[in-house]
Amino acid sequence: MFFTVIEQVVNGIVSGSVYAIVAVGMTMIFGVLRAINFAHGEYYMLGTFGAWFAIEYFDLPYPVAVVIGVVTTALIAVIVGNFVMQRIVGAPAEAGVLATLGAALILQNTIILVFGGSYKFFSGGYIEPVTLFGFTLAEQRILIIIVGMIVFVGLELMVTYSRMGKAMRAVSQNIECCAVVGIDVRHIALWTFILGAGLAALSGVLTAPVNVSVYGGMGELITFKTLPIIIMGGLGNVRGTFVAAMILGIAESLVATYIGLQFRDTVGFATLMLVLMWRPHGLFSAQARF
Amino acid sequence: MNGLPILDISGLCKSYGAVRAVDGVDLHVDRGEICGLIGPNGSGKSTFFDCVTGLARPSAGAVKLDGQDITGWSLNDIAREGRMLRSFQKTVVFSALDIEENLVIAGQMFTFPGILSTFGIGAAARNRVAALRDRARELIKIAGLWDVRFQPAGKLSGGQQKLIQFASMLMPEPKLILLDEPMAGINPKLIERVVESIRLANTSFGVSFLIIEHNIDVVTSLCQRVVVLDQGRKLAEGMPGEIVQNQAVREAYLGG
Amino acid sequence: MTIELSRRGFCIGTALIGLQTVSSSAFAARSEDGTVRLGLVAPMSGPNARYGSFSMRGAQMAAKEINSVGGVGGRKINILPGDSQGTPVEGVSATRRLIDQDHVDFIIGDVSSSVTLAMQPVAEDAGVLLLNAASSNPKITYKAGVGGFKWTYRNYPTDENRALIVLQYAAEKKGFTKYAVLSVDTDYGRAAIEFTKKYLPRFKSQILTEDYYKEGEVDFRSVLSKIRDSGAQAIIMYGNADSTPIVGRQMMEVGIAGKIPLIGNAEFNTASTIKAAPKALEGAIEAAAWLPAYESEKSKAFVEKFTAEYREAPNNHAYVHWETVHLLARAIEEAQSIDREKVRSALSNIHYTSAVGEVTFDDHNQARLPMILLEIENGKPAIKGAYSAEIDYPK
Amino acid sequence: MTEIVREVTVTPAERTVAAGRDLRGPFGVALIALACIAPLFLGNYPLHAIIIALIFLLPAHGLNLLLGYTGLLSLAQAAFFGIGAYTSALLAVHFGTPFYVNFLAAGVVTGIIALPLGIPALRLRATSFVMCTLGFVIIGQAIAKNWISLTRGDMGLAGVPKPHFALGPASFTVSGTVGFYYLVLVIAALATLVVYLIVRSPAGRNMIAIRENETLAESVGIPTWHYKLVVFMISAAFAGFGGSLYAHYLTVVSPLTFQMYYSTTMLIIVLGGGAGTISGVIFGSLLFVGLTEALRVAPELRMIAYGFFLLGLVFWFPNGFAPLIGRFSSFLEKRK
Repeated sequence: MFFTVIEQVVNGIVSGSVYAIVAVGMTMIFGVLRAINFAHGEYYMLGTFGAWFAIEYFDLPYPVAVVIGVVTTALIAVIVGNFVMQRIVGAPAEAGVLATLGAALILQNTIILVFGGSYKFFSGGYIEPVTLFGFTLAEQRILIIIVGMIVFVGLELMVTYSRMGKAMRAVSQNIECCAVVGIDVRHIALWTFILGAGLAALSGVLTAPVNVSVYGGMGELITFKTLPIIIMGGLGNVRGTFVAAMILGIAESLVATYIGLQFRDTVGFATLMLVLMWRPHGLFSAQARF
Repeated sequence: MNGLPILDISGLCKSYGAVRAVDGVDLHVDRGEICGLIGPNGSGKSTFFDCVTGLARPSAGAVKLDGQDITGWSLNDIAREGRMLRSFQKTVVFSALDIEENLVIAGQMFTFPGILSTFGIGAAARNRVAALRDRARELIKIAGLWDVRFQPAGKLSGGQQKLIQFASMLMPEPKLILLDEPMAGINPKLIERVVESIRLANTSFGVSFLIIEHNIDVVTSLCQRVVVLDQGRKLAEGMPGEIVQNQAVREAYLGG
Repeated sequence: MTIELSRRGFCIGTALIGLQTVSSSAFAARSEDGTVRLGLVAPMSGPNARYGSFSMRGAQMAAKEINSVGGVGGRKINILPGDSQGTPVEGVSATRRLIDQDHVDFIIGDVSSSVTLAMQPVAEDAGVLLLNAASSNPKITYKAGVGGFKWTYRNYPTDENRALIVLQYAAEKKGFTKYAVLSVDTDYGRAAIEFTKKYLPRFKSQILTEDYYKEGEVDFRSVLSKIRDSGAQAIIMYGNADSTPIVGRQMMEVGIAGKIPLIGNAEFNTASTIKAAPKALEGAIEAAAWLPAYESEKSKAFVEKFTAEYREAPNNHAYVHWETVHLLARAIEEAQSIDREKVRSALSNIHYTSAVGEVTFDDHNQARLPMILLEIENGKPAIKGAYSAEIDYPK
Repeated sequence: MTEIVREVTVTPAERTVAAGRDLRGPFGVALIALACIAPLFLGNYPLHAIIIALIFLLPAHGLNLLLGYTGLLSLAQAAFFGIGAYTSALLAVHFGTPFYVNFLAAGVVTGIIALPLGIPALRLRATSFVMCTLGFVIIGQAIAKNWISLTRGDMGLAGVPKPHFALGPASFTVSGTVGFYYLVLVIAALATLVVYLIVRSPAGRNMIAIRENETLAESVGIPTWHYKLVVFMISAAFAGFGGSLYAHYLTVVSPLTFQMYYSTTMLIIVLGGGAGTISGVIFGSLLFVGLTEALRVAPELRMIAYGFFLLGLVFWFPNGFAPLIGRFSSFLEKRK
């Protein structure tokens, strides 16, 4: 009984790491652009497709495919960032919703148009199970947890020490002042967006070996998983987002075990609504951004 | 009318964490009085206003309006009573609406008995709105805005907007009005008009005022009594003439 | 103002006349153009496009085959697509458009049962033959034929037969009595389990855990660990093909691969699925209307051709749509006309030889389809028999 | 930087000095007349498209009250649309109640359910509120899927009867497309009238005040929270009425009714036509359905084109497409 609970918590941490890598990008985008990015899952999908394409058509090894997936997505993000995301800085919320929904439709259905709508099998990665402390996990999952940690530490260091990171933090705190002090908000917005999209892609490529199926519409589910996390984590708050992602991962895992898998996708929003009733600004303050 | 002050504030405190923005201020406004509140930037005037009018919750102290304890009431709780209204420094009008609509909105909640009755479309509701409109037109004339009354308020100058806001506050016939820097950012030519309007409201409608203002000429000509805040505390209180001469006040302004 | 009005009046008048001409010319287009106008409603955009794309390809391939040998009765088959997005309202719009704008005589569709249910009355009102090839909700044919909708036919098995056959095989041949349920959270997965429950007492069996996963779910570890600890002997899974490899891999992770087999239907038998998680799928039992490895000339030729044409292996949806277009062509041939009424009666009396066996329709316009039972042995599907059963319609 | 600022200027029509104003009355009359005789020259398919547009008009009107007039962005319309559809379908299937009972019940029940949902949700600000309303949709779908004894879960409720009216001995069933068209047209017209009356009432003025500046509205005595709650309920009721029509028209209700698809559709209709205007929303719903149907000519490109349309809407027409009509009519006016 006790072991089961621990095992489910571990399972939760594994899925939490995946959510965390995706959500952290989305929350940074929110911090800077003040827009809920309904297209975020699509970059996850693009990353996966990029890697799948590299493996399937050019027979490249998985690590190279990871790089190709992330880089391709970042390049697409440059285009979307220039033509869409930069323009919604300072726009009303509903404009952001519509614009990102539009971007999501275009990305998703272009992939369907090019590669066909059917699902594909992803054949790279390290899927052999290994046993650690009595838990059996695919090697890939251990990789995911490690990468999740690296991303978290890396982001913390970046926003504290690098010029770009500091600028991101500044923009997220007060956009008007930045314009006055000479920080190029558009520039920062673009780079944050590319970073966020790249992280989503990374998460997609990393999970592809364990999730196997690759198809054009796979991003939507991820978007919906991520939305409650970033709200709970305090919009724009990187640390909070990590914690919220873990909480959600574990909660989902426990619900799937003790209540039923069919309620799993409701957990995110149900938890979010309970949290908001208790603390209307999320678990973590949105003030302490980054 | 009794001699009780219309507004009586005692020991008002407001702290944000370790910072005491307002630190035990006592202040009263007598009936029919125009009272000024001055102080250097950051002296806690606006926070003080917010605590009195319910926009912020005071940490300690008591606010009595017309003898009734209103400490801790929300902005809307206080406003709905229609006795004490306040203005804002920055946002002053519903900018997409024209002047008349602005004024009608300002009067509506004091004419209709409840929320559901405002959804009414019958003759009763129409008559109420018509009465409001009449009063609005009167006030627009008084404020000298008749020519621009159909323009969206947001398109008008800062001074005109302040006049609109001032006229709005007169819609429900309040007993006390709190003005937050009514002269800030307005055309010098209009200042005299605003001053006149305040005076008129004071004498003809019997409205008392508490005014935050930086323009010392306006304060001396308009106010019967002035209170000075510095670093969250009351520094001085007295006739405008005395205050201008007060050494401590001068130091606070120059040294602060 | 008067001038203004009259000018506007003129404009509106012109517009009206214009519209009238458009609609009458559209009707003119309806005149025989020598083709069989066949509408295909399927999700073609959005997340559900992964089901619709196979349907479209299967149907198009069939049309190509028929047309390359001169069509049916000298008429080429012209497939007109309608995108349902897997949403009832879009499906109905697509159907309306196909009927009124494209003047189709026959419609094949949709994959999702709720969409099909919403399309039924539309097809019925218009008197257009609706031939469903992929929805499994039993209600569709409960309400068809003698049940009401004369124009709805279904060339796809309902879940009831399937559930019974699987359970019978698992109990009698394998001796299983304790099951865990892991099915897709759609009408398909839910209904199949409902029917399974109906037959459980007959085999003195019980369900220990019951879970439904959302389409597109990728994380089964929690539920699989629960199943591992529950003492179940087999996992009953009715789902879509894309989830099976994921479940298989995660079964390997939690250590139940090879110990607790999957039974039910979720394309356990396709080569790529088995390749994704060979150990987990060993011993899986499946009841399928068709499988790519099925030993018949027709079926093999289909798989080969499809793979060559589209660079991917066909799945069940591709097959059923391919077969259904052929079935319809056969009915048209027998009717010797594209008159809907005649084709409909031809369909009711048809004896069509599909790649799997003979297809006939019962009085509820439900196809009596042979169901193949297979087990994965040594990484290859081994066919254990073909079953066919009559459906018990609720009175 | 391209600034996207949505400007909504609402002044009572009587005092609008817009140039296009003179055209409005006759144009409206012509439109109504055209709507009444539409079945004479439109086939079933275009009529069907208009029926869908008119059904969507109801939740869109509701959202417009909320977003366009009160300034609250909500994605909950799909949840209320679903609740309305289920209420109607359950009554019809289980109790065989006549259409008008189902229809009224759908609106009323939905409006009442919105009360306990709105109380906690409306305490939230901005993004949290948006997400909370999206949560209603997700949780609504989960309930529809799993409360099987009531909703029959994923099997859905099929065979919702076509609207049937019984008045004394006379009774008739609206079955054909044309009949349904007129039914929906009448209901949509009534709904539009109701919205018009709400907007023109003193409450409508207060709603605009809340949208313009909530703190200022509070300071002039408007109990903003109560208004938001009432408008949230009215908006939900409109969605519920729409859901009822949907159920009776499509005859099938399934958990798919609770889809974000419907929420975004309503949002696109409102913003596409022009938030804060009634004619804009009517225009928006026709435009939306017209566009999605027109794009059917190229099924593979349909959603891509639609995505580009959304981007174009946001970046070039932040006030929606309806102002274009105003501009066009003022252009005509000038040429006179």
